[in-house]
Formats: sequence, C-alpha cells, structure tokens
Amino acid sequence: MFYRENGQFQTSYQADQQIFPVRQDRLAILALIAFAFVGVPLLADEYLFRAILVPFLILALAAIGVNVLVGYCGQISLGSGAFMAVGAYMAYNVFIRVAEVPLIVALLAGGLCAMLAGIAFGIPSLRVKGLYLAVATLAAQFFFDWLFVRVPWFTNHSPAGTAEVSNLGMLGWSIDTPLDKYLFVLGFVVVFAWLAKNLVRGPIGREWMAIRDMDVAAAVIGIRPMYAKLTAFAVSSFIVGVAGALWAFIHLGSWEPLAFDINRSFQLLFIVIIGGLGSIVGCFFGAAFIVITPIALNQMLPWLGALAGVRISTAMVGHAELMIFGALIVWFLIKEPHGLARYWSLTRHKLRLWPFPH
Amino acid sequence: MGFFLETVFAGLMNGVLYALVALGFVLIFKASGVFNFAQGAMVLFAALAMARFAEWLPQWLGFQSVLLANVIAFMIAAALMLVFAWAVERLVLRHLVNQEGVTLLMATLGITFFIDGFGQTVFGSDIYSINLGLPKEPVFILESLFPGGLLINQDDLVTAVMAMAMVALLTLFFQKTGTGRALRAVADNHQAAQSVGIPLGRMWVIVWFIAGLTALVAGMIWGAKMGVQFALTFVALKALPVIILGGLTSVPGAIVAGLIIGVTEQLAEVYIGPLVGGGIQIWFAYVLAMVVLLFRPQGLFGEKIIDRV
Amino acid sequence: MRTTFPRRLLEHSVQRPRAAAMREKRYGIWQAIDWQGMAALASELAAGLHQRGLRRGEHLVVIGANRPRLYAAMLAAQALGAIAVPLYQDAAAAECVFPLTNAEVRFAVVEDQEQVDKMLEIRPQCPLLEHILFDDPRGLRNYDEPGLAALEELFASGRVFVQQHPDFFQEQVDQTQPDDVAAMFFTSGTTGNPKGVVHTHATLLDRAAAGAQFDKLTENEEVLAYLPPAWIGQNIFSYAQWLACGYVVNCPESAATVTIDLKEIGPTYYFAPPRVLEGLLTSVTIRMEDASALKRRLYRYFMAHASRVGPALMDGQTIGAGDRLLYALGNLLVYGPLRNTLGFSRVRVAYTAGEAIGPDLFTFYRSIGINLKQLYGSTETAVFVCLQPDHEARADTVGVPCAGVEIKLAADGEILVRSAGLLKEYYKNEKATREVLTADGWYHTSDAGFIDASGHLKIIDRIKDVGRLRGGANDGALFAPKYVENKLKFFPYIKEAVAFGDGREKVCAMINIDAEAVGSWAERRNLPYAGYTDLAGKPEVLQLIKDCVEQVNADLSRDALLAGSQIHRFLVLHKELDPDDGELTRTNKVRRAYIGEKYALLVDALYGGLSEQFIETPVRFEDGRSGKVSARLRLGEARTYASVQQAA
Amino acid sequence: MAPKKIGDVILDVRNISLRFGGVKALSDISFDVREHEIRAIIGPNGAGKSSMLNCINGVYKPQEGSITFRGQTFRHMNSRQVAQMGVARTFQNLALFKGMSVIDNLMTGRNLRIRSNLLLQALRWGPAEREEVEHREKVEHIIDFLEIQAYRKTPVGQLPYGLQKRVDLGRALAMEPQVLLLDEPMAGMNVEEKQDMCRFVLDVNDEFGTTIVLIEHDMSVVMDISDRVVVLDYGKKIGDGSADEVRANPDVIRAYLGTSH
Repeated sequence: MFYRENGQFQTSYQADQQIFPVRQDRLAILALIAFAFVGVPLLADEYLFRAILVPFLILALAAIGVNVLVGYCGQISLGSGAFMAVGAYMAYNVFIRVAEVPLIVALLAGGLCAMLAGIAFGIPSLRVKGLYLAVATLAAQFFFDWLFVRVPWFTNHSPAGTAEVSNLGMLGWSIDTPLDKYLFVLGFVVVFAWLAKNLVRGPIGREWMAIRDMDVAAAVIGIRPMYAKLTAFAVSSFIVGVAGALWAFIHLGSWEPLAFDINRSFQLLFIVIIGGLGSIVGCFFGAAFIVITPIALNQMLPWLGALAGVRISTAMVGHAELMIFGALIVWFLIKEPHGLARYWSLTRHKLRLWPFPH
Repeated sequence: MGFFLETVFAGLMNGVLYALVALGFVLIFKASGVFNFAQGAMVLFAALAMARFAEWLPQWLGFQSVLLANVIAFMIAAALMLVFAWAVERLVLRHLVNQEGVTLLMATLGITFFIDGFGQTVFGSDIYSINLGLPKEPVFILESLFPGGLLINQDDLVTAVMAMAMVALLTLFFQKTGTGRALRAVADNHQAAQSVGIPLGRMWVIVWFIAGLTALVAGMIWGAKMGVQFALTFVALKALPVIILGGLTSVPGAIVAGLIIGVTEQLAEVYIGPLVGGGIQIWFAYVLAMVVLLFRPQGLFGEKIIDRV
Repeated sequence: MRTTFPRRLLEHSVQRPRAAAMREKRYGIWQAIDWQGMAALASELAAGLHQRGLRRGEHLVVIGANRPRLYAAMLAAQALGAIAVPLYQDAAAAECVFPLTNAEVRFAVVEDQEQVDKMLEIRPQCPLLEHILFDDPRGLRNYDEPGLAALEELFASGRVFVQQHPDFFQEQVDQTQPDDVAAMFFTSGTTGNPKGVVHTHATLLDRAAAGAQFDKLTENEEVLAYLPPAWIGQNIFSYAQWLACGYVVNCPESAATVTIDLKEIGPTYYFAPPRVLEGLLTSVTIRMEDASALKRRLYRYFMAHASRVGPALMDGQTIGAGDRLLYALGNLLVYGPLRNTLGFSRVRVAYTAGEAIGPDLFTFYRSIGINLKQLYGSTETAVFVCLQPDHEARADTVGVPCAGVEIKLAADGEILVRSAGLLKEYYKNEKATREVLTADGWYHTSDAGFIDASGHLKIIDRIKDVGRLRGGANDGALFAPKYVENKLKFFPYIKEAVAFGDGREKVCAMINIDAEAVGSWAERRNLPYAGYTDLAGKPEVLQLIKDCVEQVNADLSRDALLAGSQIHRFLVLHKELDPDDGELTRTNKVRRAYIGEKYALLVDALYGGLSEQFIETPVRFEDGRSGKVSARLRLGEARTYASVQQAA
Repeated sequence: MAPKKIGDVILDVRNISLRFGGVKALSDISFDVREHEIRAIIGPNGAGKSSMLNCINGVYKPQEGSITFRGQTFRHMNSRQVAQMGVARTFQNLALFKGMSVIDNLMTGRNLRIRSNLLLQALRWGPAEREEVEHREKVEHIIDFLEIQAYRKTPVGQLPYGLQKRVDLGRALAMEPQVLLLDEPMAGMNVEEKQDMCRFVLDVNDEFGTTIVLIEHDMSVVMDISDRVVVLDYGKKIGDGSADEVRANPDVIRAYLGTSH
C-alpha cells in the first residue's frame, strides 16, 4: 500500500544485492533505528528498560546466534544456555583478572571463549545427523552447568559462588542507569544483527542453508559439510557468548550459573521457533514475544481467574506459561514453521502488491 | 573390592532404570522416527499421577490398603498415559508426518513443556512420595567372599527385578505378539507397513503408550527411591545418552548401554568425582556418549547409515 | 525539424555525452548506454557495414525485438544513406520473402538464431540476400553458411576502421540529407502484397517533433519499448521521438518479463493499443476477485467514486471538496497502489490508438489518475495527425489536429490530411501511391469522420463501409454501421452487433448477447434459462438490450451528422455469430453483407415491421457435426431522439 | 553445420563394483567418456545408473575398480575433490535448496571459488562485495542462458517441476564444469519440456564444449542427442557404442522388452 516502486530500477548488482533494495524499506528501517536510539529513551521509563527492553534486546541477540545454527544451518542445539554461560564467565574472568581491560574487549573475549567451546562441542556434528547432535549439545549444557558450580576458579572463589561486576563503562561513559544500559546493548544488537545478516546472505550463509536443505547435493557442489557446520557453530556460539556476557554484565550485574541453565537453552530455542527459523528479524519478534507473554500472563491470568472466581497463584501462572509455550511450539511447528517472521514477510508482500492479493 | 562391587551394583540399579526408559525411547524412535525428548517429562508426569492418586484414593474412597491404592493408582496412571499417547498422535504426530527429525524433536520439546506445566497444575509441584511398601532394611550378601560382605538394599533388589521383568515382557511382546511384529514392520519401513495395511496411526498410539508404561514403571521406582519431584525429568533424560550409546534403533543396545552408563557414571562419580569437585554424574553420561559418537557415529549396536541419492 | 536521425544522434552525443540514451535489462540489471556510447556503436557498425559493402540508397532489414544494438544498426544504415526496413520478428519466414525481394535487400541484421534460421530458410527465394548479421550468437556457433556473421565481428572490424578513418562517420552523416529516405514500413493490406511505406528523415522527424511539442516532452522522459519495432507506432516512440527529444528508451529483458520491467521502470511516456490496455484491465479484475472481501469492497467503493469524479478531475474541472477529499483517500488506498502495481505511477502522458476504445476501458485508466489520451494517425502519416490535449480526452474522439497538420473532409466524408509528415510514396507502387496522394499533397486516409462541435476529430468508419439512408425521414443521411455497432458493443451485454441501413429508410440492428454477462445478469435476477437460444429469447433480455440501444440512440442524436443512424428496430439473435458459420471473419469481424443474405428473413421482418419471426438456421458445432437451431424471435422497437444540435 | 570435434578420453571408469551390504548395485562396470561428447548411460529403472554417477562424484565409494579423470587415477572419489576438478551433476529427484531463491541456488554453485574470509563477508567489505558481484554476474548469464529471468528471485520451492529441473541444471552450470553428469534430466517432463531440456543440453554441449554424461531410462529421448551410449541392466553393462549399434544389440532389446518405453 505504501510502496511506490516504479522507477526504482537497479542499474548495478551492488544496488540489487543490498539488504533492503526497496527504498521504502530502507527508509522504514532507518526510521525504526532512529526511533530506538532517540524516541524510546524519551518515552520509556526505568521499569520498561530494566524489565522489558534490555532483556528483550539481549535475548534477541542470543536468538540471532541460535538461529544461525538451528535456523540457517539446520543443526539442533539444546546447549545455547551453556554457551551464554561460557561467554558470561570468561568475560567475567577476563574483566577481573586482566587489569584495565576495556569492557568491550572483555565481552568479546567472552564471545571468543564461547566460540571455542562451541567448536569443541560441535565436532560430533561432523559425524552425526541432527538428532544425535541434540545429545552432544545437552552434554555441553550439563557439563558447563557443573563446571561453573563446582570449579571455584571461574567464580573467582566467591563464597556464594556468585559472580559480580560493577562500575562498568567505556571511553569515559559510565554505564549505570537503565538508559545507559539500554543504549549500550542496543548498539551491540544493531551492529551484530547487521553483521549476522551479512553473513547469512553471503557465501557462508548459502553454504549453511545448502547443508540444511540438502546436504548430499551441497557436498556434490563442493561444499565441505565439516567447514560449513563448524563455522555455523563458531559464529553461533560467538554471538550467543557475547549475548551471555551482556546478560550477565549489563542485565544481571551479579549472577549464578542458574541464570544459564537448560531452561535458558529451551527459551532461546523457542524464541527462534516462534520468531521464525532462518530469519534474523524473526529473532526480534520471538524475543519480544517471550519477554512480554509471561508479564502479560502475570497480569491477565489472576484477573481472569478473579472473574471466574478462582484465585490463581503465581505458581499456577508459571505452569500455565509452560503449557502455553509448549502448545505454541507445537502449533507453530505444525502451522507456520517459519514463525512470526513469516507473517511479517507475508504482510510486507501483500503491501507491495496491494490492492492485489498475489 | 567390596566397595567397588557395591558401587557397580548401585550403578546396575540405575542402569536398569535407564535401560527401561531408553527402551520406551527406542520404541518410539523406531516406530515413528521421533526423537522423543518428552520421555523425561513423561516419567515425571506418570510418577506424579501415580503418587497423587495413591494418596488421594484412600481419602476419597476411605480405605487403608496401601497396596490397593497403589494398584488402582497405577492403573489410573497407565490409563492417563494411554490418553496421552492418543492425544500426542492425534494432535501432534499426524500433523507432522514426513517432517525432518529435527522438527519432530522440537515438537517433543513443546510436548515436554506442556505436560510439565499440565502435570504440575493438576498434581501440584511439591515433592511427593510413593510408598510401595517394600522392605527397606539392607542385607549383607556374599559375606563368605569378602570381609563384611556386600551391603545391598532389598528394595533396590526388588525394583531391579521389577524393571528387568518389564524389559523381558516388552522383548517378549515384540518377538511373539502380532502387534509386536506389526510394530517391527513399521519400524523397518513405514511405506511398506502401510501398504500391507498396518494402520500407522494406531501403531504410534501403541508405542507411545508402551513408552508411557515404561515411563510409569521407571517413574514409580525412582519416585519410591528419591521422591517424585521435578528433578526426575533430568534423571530420566539420561535415557538420551543411553540410546546414543546403544544406537538409536537397537533394543538390546538400549538395555546394554543402560547398564554400561549406569555403572560407569557411578564409578566415575565415586572414583573421579572427588578429584574434580564431585557431582559429575550430571554430565558424565552425556560426555561419554559424545566421545563414543566421535568414533562410532551409529552407536555401539546401531546399523550403519547410508545416504541414498 | 529539418535534420536527420544520425545528426540528432551526434548532437546528443556532443551535448549530453554521459546521459543515458538507452537502457536494456540484461543479466538482471538495467545496463545503460549513454549517447556517446550509442554514437560509438552506430559509427563502428556503420564502418563495419560500409566495409561489407552497404551502399547509399539500398535497403537493410532489421528483424528482432527492441534491442539497443538493432536500433544502432538502423542508425548506422541511415548514416550511410541506406534505408532501414524493420520487419516483424514474429512474422513467418514466408511473410518475409516479399519485403526482401521487393526491396532487393542484401543486408539483414537480425536478433538471434530464430531469425537467422528464418533468413536461411527463405534464402533460396531471396537470392540477393548476401549478409545475415546476428546480434546474439547463442546456438549459432556451428553455423557456417556464407555471409553469416555476428554483429560483434562488424563492431570489431568497424572499430579498427574508425581508428584509421576518424572522420568517416561524420562525413557519411553529413552526406545524408533530411529528404533522403530513412525507413520503410510494410503495411499488410487486406488484399494482395504488403505495401512498403516510404518515409524520409524529414517526414518522420517532423511528426516526431510535432508530437513532442504537443505534449512538451523533454529529454527526461522514460519510455519502455515493448512492442514490435517494425510497427510504426513503436518506431516513432522508441526511435524517431527518442532521437528528436533525446529521452531514455528502456528495452525489457524478455517477452516474459515485460510486466515486471514495466513496474521497475515506471515510464513517464507510455503507448499502448487498446487490446493491451484491455488485457491489463482484465488481469486487474481477475486478480481482484481473489482478494479478501474487505479489499474487494474497498476497491469497488473507491472505483465507483473514481469513475464518478476521476474523469472530471482529469479534465481539470473543479469538483466538490468532499469528493476531492474522498478521491484523495482513494488515491492513497487504491488508485496510487494500483498505478504502482501496474507500473503507471510516473506516467505523465499515455496514448492509445489503432482501434476504437470502449468508454469503460478508457475511463477506468483516466479515473485512477493516468493521463490516457487518444491519437489519430497511420503509418502513412507518420502517426501524429490528431491528438487529444490534456483535460480534453474523450472516448469517442481522437483529438485536435496537431501542429503542421491540415485536415479537410471530402464530399463523401473521407478525411484528407496534409502535413510535412506524409509518406513519400509506396515503394515501387505508383498506382497505390496515386490512389492515396493527390497532386496537391493531400493524403486520403480512407477513414470517414468529421470535426465535432468542440473541434475534435471523430472517426466514424472506414469510408468504404459508410452508406446513406434512402427515403424516409432522414433521406440521404450518413450511415456508419461500424460506428453504431461499436457503440453497441461497448455495452458488456452485447457481444456482436450488425447494423443495416445503407439504401434503406432507417437503421435496424441484429444483436448478439454476451452469454456470460447476460447469463450472470439473469442469475442475479434469478431468471431461469436453458441455454443460449432460450436466454436470447427472453423478453427481459429484449428489454435489457432495448435500454442499451436507446442509450446509443440518445448518444447518436447528439451529432446531427449521425442522428440519422439511430436504430429504430432491433432483434436479439438466437445463435452466436461464428466464424465456423462464415458469419465472422477469422479475426472476428462481422461480415455484414453475408449476414444480410443469410438472415434475409429477419432483415425483412425488421423492415417489414413484424413483431415476431420464426427462423431456423443450420449451424456447425465444434465437433464438425452440423445441425439446426430454430427459434421464434421477438423484434423490438427502440425510441429514437430528435437531433439536438446542428452539425459543426 | 560443421561437425563438432570430439577430443580424447577425459573420464575413464574401470571395473567398478559397488555393494550395499549384500546387495550388488554395480558389478565390474567399465566405460570411458571422451572430451566434448554427449555420453548416455541408459537402462531400465534400478539398473544402477544413478549408483554409477554417485560413484563418479564420490557420494558412494565403490569396493572395487578405479576412476581416471584427466589422467589422474583414483580408487574412489571425494565429492569436493571431484567438484574442484570440474565435475558437476544434477539429480534425478530434485535436490535443490528449497529454502533459497533461484539466484541463491545458482550462487551456491560458485561457492568453490569464494576467496574472502568470514570477517570480510560479515562486513561485506571491499573484496567480499566485489566477489559477490562478480559471481552474481556469472550466475545471471546462466539465468539468461536457461531463460528463467522471470523467476530469478522466486524461492525454488514455488516453481513448477519443469523449471526446478532447469534450476538444478543451472546450479551445475554455475560451477563451470568440464564434465556434467545429468541424472534423468527429462524424468517426469511433458513433451515440450523435454524438447526444451534437450535443446539446453545440446546448447551447453556446444556453447561451452562441456562433456556430458547423461542418464536416462527412456531410450527414445537420448538416442538422438547422444554420441555414444552405455547400457546397464541389473548393475551389469550389456551394451556400449553408437546409438544405432546399441539399438541393434540383442541383449539391449531383450532388456527393454516388456519395459514400457
């Protein structure tokens, strides 16, 4: 409806291959980013930043990482939480053990360590198909859960086993208010989303998808499954690791391994499934959904219960949440394997053809 | 030496249970190609049902007999597992026919969450106990062989026997009964099975039901030993490394691997654990399975995978 | 504009060397050739052709779709004083024989293997054809016929030659004079061989300039060249006016992608014959049918509004604020998006011509804000004779004479044209030339028409079909059957119409209903019917048609000249007119005379004032069997109106 | 028409035998392929034709025999290596990357030639972008060659079968192969689709001089486009030679008797 594409003809492949070849899309995305950086800070309050926006952004980032592996390369992973943990704890150790280390460097270092861990646990994927891999990644999950609990070095021998960071900052900008945190994370997410998008739409992205869609054919045209899968694991766990570090440093501040247990892995997987396998933008939809739904339920269910004359305990809300997500996962897998992102692209498509349906 | 044997024996105890759960797992995988992550949740769900009904029934019906309560509760739980199996086939599997394994796996994740939530909503989320009224006091055996002999819990013995009986039963069921043969046919080749008129849908219900039963028995036994609580899910999840080790499609594999893992993780915990801070049981089985994968991708007993083009 | 095409080319390449001259979608992107590049192509190719011995005044055929290098070939030929003869790329090999032999063609520049095969096939009949030069070498690697060569070779050798003789091209261009013959277009006459219409640089450029000036075309126009270059229409728009104005001509990627390419380019200056517009509208309707109920309602609502106020807006009239607001809203929700999906967002001027266009079709485009207009012209007049000024577009006129055109009407109503753009002659056809060109430079269009009150030319029919009423109220009045029939056919319910009246005292008509339209009309009125004949026989249908006829009459009465042609009596035929029964030509034109004889019974009934007539007609079914349909037809009287004004 | 010239042996298959467990898919197959020729392997369904291709491009590892390519002899091939040596193939039952557009499917055929590293790709920086453009151009030529311009950005899943077959061919061509293995390119096509495909195969052969090894179970299709024909039946070679020789061969006739072609 809002598209006016006449005269937007491409005279070069660069122009044709940009992320948003249609002018209206470019403008829209720029407007959105501008709003995120300028508009939101003016409108949102502390609660919004702390409880919704920051977690949303970080989870979206992590989901992007998971999506690279699961959605684009078709390798199942139940251990993303663990790689977040690796990112968090290694960033922590770099941060406290290396003197004067800039925050960014610490975070990226965390990502790198997660990357190594990811590669290590990705190695079985070279020999086995998706299903077995689930177990390999579970191995990672349980191993690291254990590691960070039982090996005190990682928590710098803190008695309670909790890691803690404080007075973060970069280039003289101290990141303490929720707004600072939001902006800091937002910057990260925008950059990483862009990088990830470039990867998935480039040669390596095509290799991943080729492996996902038809691995034999991929091998026949000279794609090395090993290289493709390991790069997917590496990139994926790097991003996840950085997200983990951000989650720990920026969102939590002080944390325990529990913050990255298997449920985190599931949560990320759900974000990806609901948001849309094989879609970067989907990760944001999924993350938003996962972050907002529980809050919404917490508001609604007791109220609904009151209407029905039943009082709903928070525990029950929690259980309802489990059931709803469980049902949703199945529903999405059956009805719309490409998740919310699919609806998004459909809408966009319809708008481009408006008033025609196809 | 005695201590070692005791450890082994304890390991075997768990191993049998792992094998049991793994068995249900393998059945489902063979028959419907589903890597059923929900197995653990099923164990918890079944155990919860059993525990709660065994507790409620006497109150509702006003009788005392623990045994009776347990028996009826078991039946009800079994019935629930049947409903569950039916629902899974109706609401999930039949809509995901010919989907890739990964998709199905993720679907079972959804199921996991659903029944976790459902189970706890209906049956509550505290720790409940199952009292099978088994003799608790330990006995010493083989005193002639070792000084002090071996300390064995009687209930362990009984439950082990029960589990083994269950395993034997299932194996029999598969070898002898018509349904069993049909199931094996389905496992070998879906199309072929359908073409000779085996109703896939019903077969799936049956295997999921059987898997449900194994889950119930396992849940019951674990519940009796360590109480019915959320942690059961993770214990039950050990079935995953077990079947990887045994090879996804092999029933004997599942059994043997179950025992191997049961024993090795027990030994590892006891002998290696202390050196690294203990609690390695959580991951040992998985890492072991992973290492095996590297060298035998098809597991110990699984058949080689050939890609046809 | 007293110059030549090659000179225009050079002027552009000097004035705006880097500006895009043509764009061709090739390999997924629009690859532009700037004027300098175009000039280079032309000069190199000219050199190449010169080396192969192309002489002044000889003909060179160009066969292929719209491709920059083929246009360059025309320029090259004209630069050398040779004559470009574009032929239809979809013509059968046999059809190319006459033009080639007639014009003693030695050189053929063709697009691809398909055309090469054609040329090779007819070579035996065209012994003169020496050189077959192809643009796209695909599939031709293993051909080794004599004289077959890739354009690429000519460019290569030409390039060398140009380096050795830098002034060659300029010299050649200077030698070529405005009054030299530039191009020849073959028009397929209904009978006999096609005639070669000879045009000079001056004639074509004169009209091109006139047209450009009429619509204030600039070098910033974007044009999509998607019709055969052999058709003068396309040739004027994508060649003559291209060089006259220096705007950008865009060549689609392939026939299959034209709609996509149209949407991408979004031309500002567009030309389409009615059938193309018809096709577009049909696709719109069909696609809208699949749309959601809401969208359909939205669409229907706003289209209704558009057809109410749209044309008025287009004609620059002022309308109520409320209407304007609603239209603006519609523009946001429907018209704008529609223009965008069709590729017309940027259209400033669009023309249709060739055949009469239905008012509904015409208004549809105008009402959604596309400045669609009609023009009148033919190959012989280098297109531009009359054009409709903005704000004065109507479905039933073809506009006012444009600069440099004189129009007069012969006694029999034939339109005579005089302008600097008339054909030089029919090639090697003195007789035909003399028939159409008078000594004092008037061209006989063989169209009958008149200038209406508002000064617009109105075409009514081919002159040979125009008749006169004899006796009765309007004795001697003009009778234009086709005009009347077209007016009837513009109603969706009427598929075919046959009007009689020549030499009679009044006009009567036989009408063929459109089974589909009338059928659904009947269903909406839950009016049961069994098959075509039954439906056609329904009194309700007769009434429906009566209304249409009377509207036409009312319309006709507005032109004193045509008031006499109002339909007094009519009937609805019991069977569909069918080529298989010889009632229509293969191109679905009614064969009036034949029908007159075949249905003499009905004709007599019409004029005999009968109110009913039984008839039995033999028919041939699809499967070849023949049978009979019979029916008792009701004949209808239609109200006629007094002529409201005097002839202009 | 100038006769096209056929070079010397480029691919030589010697005594290949392949077993799946007990099943013998191929037994002692030998044949050679000459440069620039169109070599057909025909045989009834299940004759082992596809298995033969799979041995050549390293999907299967034959237990016995050797394959010589451009003078290099291999016990068995490795897919990537084969691809690098310039052997491409299409698949009998489409093996396209369903989730990707036509362009991307074809682009995967260029991946062997990608030089820029992950970092550059992530930043889409200089060389990476340039490479992308360069390969896109190559791919576009193939799109033009196969006349699928109208679909370049359509996800292949949405294309009709006949077009998907073309894309499959396109992906193979994108590798600029010297030898092209076609696995029943005309299977399941209607008459004019088959004609188109034949035209494309012939064009590929004389435009790019690509050597073509073509599998068909339908004799009629291949006979008139191929220079030499190998006939397989139940994993054994029962005929080899020009179309006419093969047609005359009694064993071949026997093998094809009753089979509905």
